[in-house]
Amino acid sequence: MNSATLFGFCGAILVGLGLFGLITNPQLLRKILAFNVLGTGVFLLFGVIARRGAAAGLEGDPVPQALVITGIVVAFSATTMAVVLLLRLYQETGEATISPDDTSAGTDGSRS
Amino acid sequence: MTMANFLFGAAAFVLAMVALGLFSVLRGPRDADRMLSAQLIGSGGVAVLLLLAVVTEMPSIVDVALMLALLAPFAAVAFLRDASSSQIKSPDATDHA
Amino acid sequence: MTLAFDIFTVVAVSAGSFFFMAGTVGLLRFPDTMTRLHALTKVDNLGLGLIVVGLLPRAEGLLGALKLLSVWIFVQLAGAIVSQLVARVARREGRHT
Amino acid sequence: MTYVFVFEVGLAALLLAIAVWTIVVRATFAAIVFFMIYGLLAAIVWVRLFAVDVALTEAAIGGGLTGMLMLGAAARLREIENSGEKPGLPMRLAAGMLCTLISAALGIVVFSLPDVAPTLAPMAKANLAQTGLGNPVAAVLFAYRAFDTLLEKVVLLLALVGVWSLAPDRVWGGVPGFRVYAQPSSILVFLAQLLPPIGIMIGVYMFWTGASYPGGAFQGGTVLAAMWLLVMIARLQPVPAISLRPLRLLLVVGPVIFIAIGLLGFVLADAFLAYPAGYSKPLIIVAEATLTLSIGVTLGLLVAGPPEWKTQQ
Amino acid sequence: MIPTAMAFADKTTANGYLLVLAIILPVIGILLSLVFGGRSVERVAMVLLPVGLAVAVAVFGLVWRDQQSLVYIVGGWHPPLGIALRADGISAAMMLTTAIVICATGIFARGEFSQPRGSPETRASQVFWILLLGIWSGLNTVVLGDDLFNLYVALELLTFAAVPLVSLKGYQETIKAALRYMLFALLGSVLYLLGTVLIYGAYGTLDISLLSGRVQPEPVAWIAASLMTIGLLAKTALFPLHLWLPPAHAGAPAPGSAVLSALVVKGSFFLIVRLWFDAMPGLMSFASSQILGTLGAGAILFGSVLALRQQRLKLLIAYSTIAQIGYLFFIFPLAAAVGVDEPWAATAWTGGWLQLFSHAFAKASMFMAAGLIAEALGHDRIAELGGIGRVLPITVFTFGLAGLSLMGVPPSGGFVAKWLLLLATVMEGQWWWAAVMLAGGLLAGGYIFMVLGKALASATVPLKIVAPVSRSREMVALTLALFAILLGFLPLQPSEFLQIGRPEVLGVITR
Repeated sequence: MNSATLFGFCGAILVGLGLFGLITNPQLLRKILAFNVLGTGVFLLFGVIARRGAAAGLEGDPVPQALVITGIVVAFSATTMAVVLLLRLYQETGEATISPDDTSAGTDGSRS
Repeated sequence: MTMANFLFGAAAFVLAMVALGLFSVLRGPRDADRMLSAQLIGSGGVAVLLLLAVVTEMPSIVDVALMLALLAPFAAVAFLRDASSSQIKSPDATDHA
Repeated sequence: MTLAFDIFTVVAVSAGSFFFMAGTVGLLRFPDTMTRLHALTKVDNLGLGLIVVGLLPRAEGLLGALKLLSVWIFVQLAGAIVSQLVARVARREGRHT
Repeated sequence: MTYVFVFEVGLAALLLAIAVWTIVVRATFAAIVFFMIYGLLAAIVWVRLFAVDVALTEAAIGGGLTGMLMLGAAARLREIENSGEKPGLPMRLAAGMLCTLISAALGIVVFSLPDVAPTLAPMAKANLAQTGLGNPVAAVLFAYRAFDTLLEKVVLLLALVGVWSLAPDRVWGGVPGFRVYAQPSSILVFLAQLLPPIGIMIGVYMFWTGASYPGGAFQGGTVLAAMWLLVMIARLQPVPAISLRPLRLLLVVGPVIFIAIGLLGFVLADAFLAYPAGYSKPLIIVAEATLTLSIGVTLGLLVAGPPEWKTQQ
Repeated sequence: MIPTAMAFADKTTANGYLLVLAIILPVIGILLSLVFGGRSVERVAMVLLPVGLAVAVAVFGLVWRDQQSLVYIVGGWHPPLGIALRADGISAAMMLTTAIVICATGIFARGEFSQPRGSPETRASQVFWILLLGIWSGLNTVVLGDDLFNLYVALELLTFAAVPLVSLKGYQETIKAALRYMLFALLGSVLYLLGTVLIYGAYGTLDISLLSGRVQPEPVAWIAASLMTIGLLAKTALFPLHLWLPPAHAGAPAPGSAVLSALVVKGSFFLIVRLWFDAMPGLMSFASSQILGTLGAGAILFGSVLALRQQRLKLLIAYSTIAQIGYLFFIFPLAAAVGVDEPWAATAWTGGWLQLFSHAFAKASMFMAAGLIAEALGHDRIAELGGIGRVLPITVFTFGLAGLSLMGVPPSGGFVAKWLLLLATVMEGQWWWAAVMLAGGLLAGGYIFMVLGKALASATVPLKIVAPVSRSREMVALTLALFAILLGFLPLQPSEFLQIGRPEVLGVITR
């Protein structure tokens, strides 16, 4: 097994782990952390694909590498926005969790 | 044993120390202890990167170490800020209706 | 000449790695935040410092050597400041624990 | 069994162990510390995958800004830590099985990837001379796929607008709620005086070296953002109100210049975001320089959060 | 004549620059708005709306005239290294629909998000217009992008513009709804990205046109496609991943709901179609198409039944969106998995797209109507709507017209769409979908008449009108509803326009 395959498996497991955390952890902040673990796993898989594509004197395919950088930026923006939403939710309700069955959020037209 | 193998061995050793350090993050007991462990682990990571930079002859890896070293105090700064902000409440902190 | 450099590298990097081990053990074994802090910062800087020194002969040119050194200086700085900041928080919280 | 392999297996195992802890550990603070270490190790993995540009990005984001953001959030949520019910065992088992299945599927894919990996590396390399750049990753970001990069900057700005939109109405246009309650501390002030000049130098170096070696606008911008945040935390500079015109200008100058260069391509080079022959490197450098600035300000403001006060405290 | 694969020529076509403008103009608007702020934000939007509409009309006209796709190679870098933009029949039609709905929404929103002269900048009046432009740019990129990663960025653009729109009112329910939406959307994007990564690893390109020739029926392709589809389903809110939609769409301000329900969920649906019909033509198996169809059927029944049980108008309309999205997914069993030689595939294809367009118009106008009613009454409780028909006859009429399309009653776009789909189910021998569609139509009739019945009844208690409703805003909603009706005058046959630029031309019955 070469190192690309090794880290490839690593990425595959990280995706599963992140997803598990995202689904099972009730606290939203922890969900956001899990989302980042998941994201890193995906990026890592992309990095492995880039590494496997080493050719023409380059140690890796630069296209996926560049796309990962874009991906990291987007993931960070997503993280900030989710964190701010969460803090705002806490300010308003004193909660930082969302239960899966609570979809009753009403829309009181009287306040529109 | 070649030099490259020695340096990789050293990197693996430092990494193992980092792994041990993780237990102290787990144990705590206080957040300050955890912060401290993170700091030591950070230095370990920097050392690993420097070893890798030399052994693989990729000097740009030193830039990664530089970046980590430069940003290393930020977690502690945030920690200090948050530790003190939990004691001093802002006058505005509660009135967001 | 190369041999001498190689021996120097091996010795310095080994010593550096040893200090990392000492730091980690300290982190795990010392009884409270303050003692951990003192042991840690010194050991931490010495460990990375020795590794940097050991790698210097293998650095690429003067600029490479300077970069290596500046990484070390940054980590020193970060370590010193972090331990100060953490100590501050720990001292303040010490009353509660 | 080579030493390299031992090292890499150790690295991979460590990364996984930390990921597990990040997910399962009880204390949120510990989870965040683990996550910061996770970022550090991920950077090392990127180095082993010969993607130094990515390693730099990961070190800057994972090691710096995300940790700061998360610690800040955890501090505010401290009072309700560990609230919320864990889903029941059957639910967790089902989730675990689903996730294992997905990991297994991905593992099979990794294993069955074509032996001769398809790659764009030769093409990227062959066209490198035409871009005038030395770093192929920069060529992808600013020439071949510049359109992605441009849109990604818009994503960043929209995220910022989204963050701002969560401010209470009465403080709109006011000062972000970056809570600067660090008690006046001489060490902090010392740090905030010492580090930023060096940091700015490194940020500029990152963007400058990015044309030829690993680095670039995003990595440089992240360093600038971190330095700016530090100065604000130490109260050496006030947190600016978001309605400040110069601030808004800084936010958009990078994308504006980038689009302007792109539109120039319509006239001078026959396509949007194409560079006239011979001028591509200087134009890319100009775009990158302004983008570094805009990214720095955007990231700083993203971490600073929505306005919470009407005026300066 | 049906155009052939020559449309795939890897070259910028004449007037291809219009595609860049469609994406970049709203972006320029966002940048200008950020700099100038204040009343300029709305002014920028008001200038851009007609310009953007003109671009969309021009693209539509050119595709119509030349009977082939417009292509633009960005930066002159050809795929696979670079990125191409491509407007085929469905993208041109989608772009035009988007432009019309966004323009109408913009005009409608002036009453709500204008900043009066001389008063200070307000949060909503600043943010709304920027988000509207962001959604527009994102949608145009979604329909024009020919590169899977470029489409990922487009999806994120859409997410980052749509989520704050949900929480724009700032109430705690809307923040909760936005957060839930955000989590679904992020999970969706990351799964989509994961699939993209695998596809690049296996085939070395992200360009959809190139992929259509390279993808093989093998595990990698299936796993990648499943991950991407699941991710996109979460964003489209197909049953059972719909949980986030009702509170989000009902909680947004009316113009926001209109855009979210009419357009944003369609963006991710569009990508599912792109994936299965263009990037991986012929890869969809009968079984997987039946799964998608079953989920669609579930959405129709579940969404409609829940819509019937709602007590608030906006929630009812949101649940109706879940149901109407379900119809779109019949396109997969009826057109994707049946093979190119199936003569009725093109009928189903046209029906599916018409359903999308007519629902966009109908749903946008319906949310606007509901917004006006809520504004006038100060609430949107269905039980207390009695008498509103006398006060706001145009708005209630609008609601009814839009309702015709949702039920699938002639003359309406919804009727043509559902008729064509129904025809395809029967002729292809997949009659089980027909049963669901008929039930869905009846249930839609149920919830539409439930509202109309209340609205047209006389008031049990005297109606209290808390705010006047502007006639011009009523007319905007009415215009959109008329668009939905107008689509009903299209001939009841497969459209050749919607097949322009397809890699495999779907079979057409010879008449």
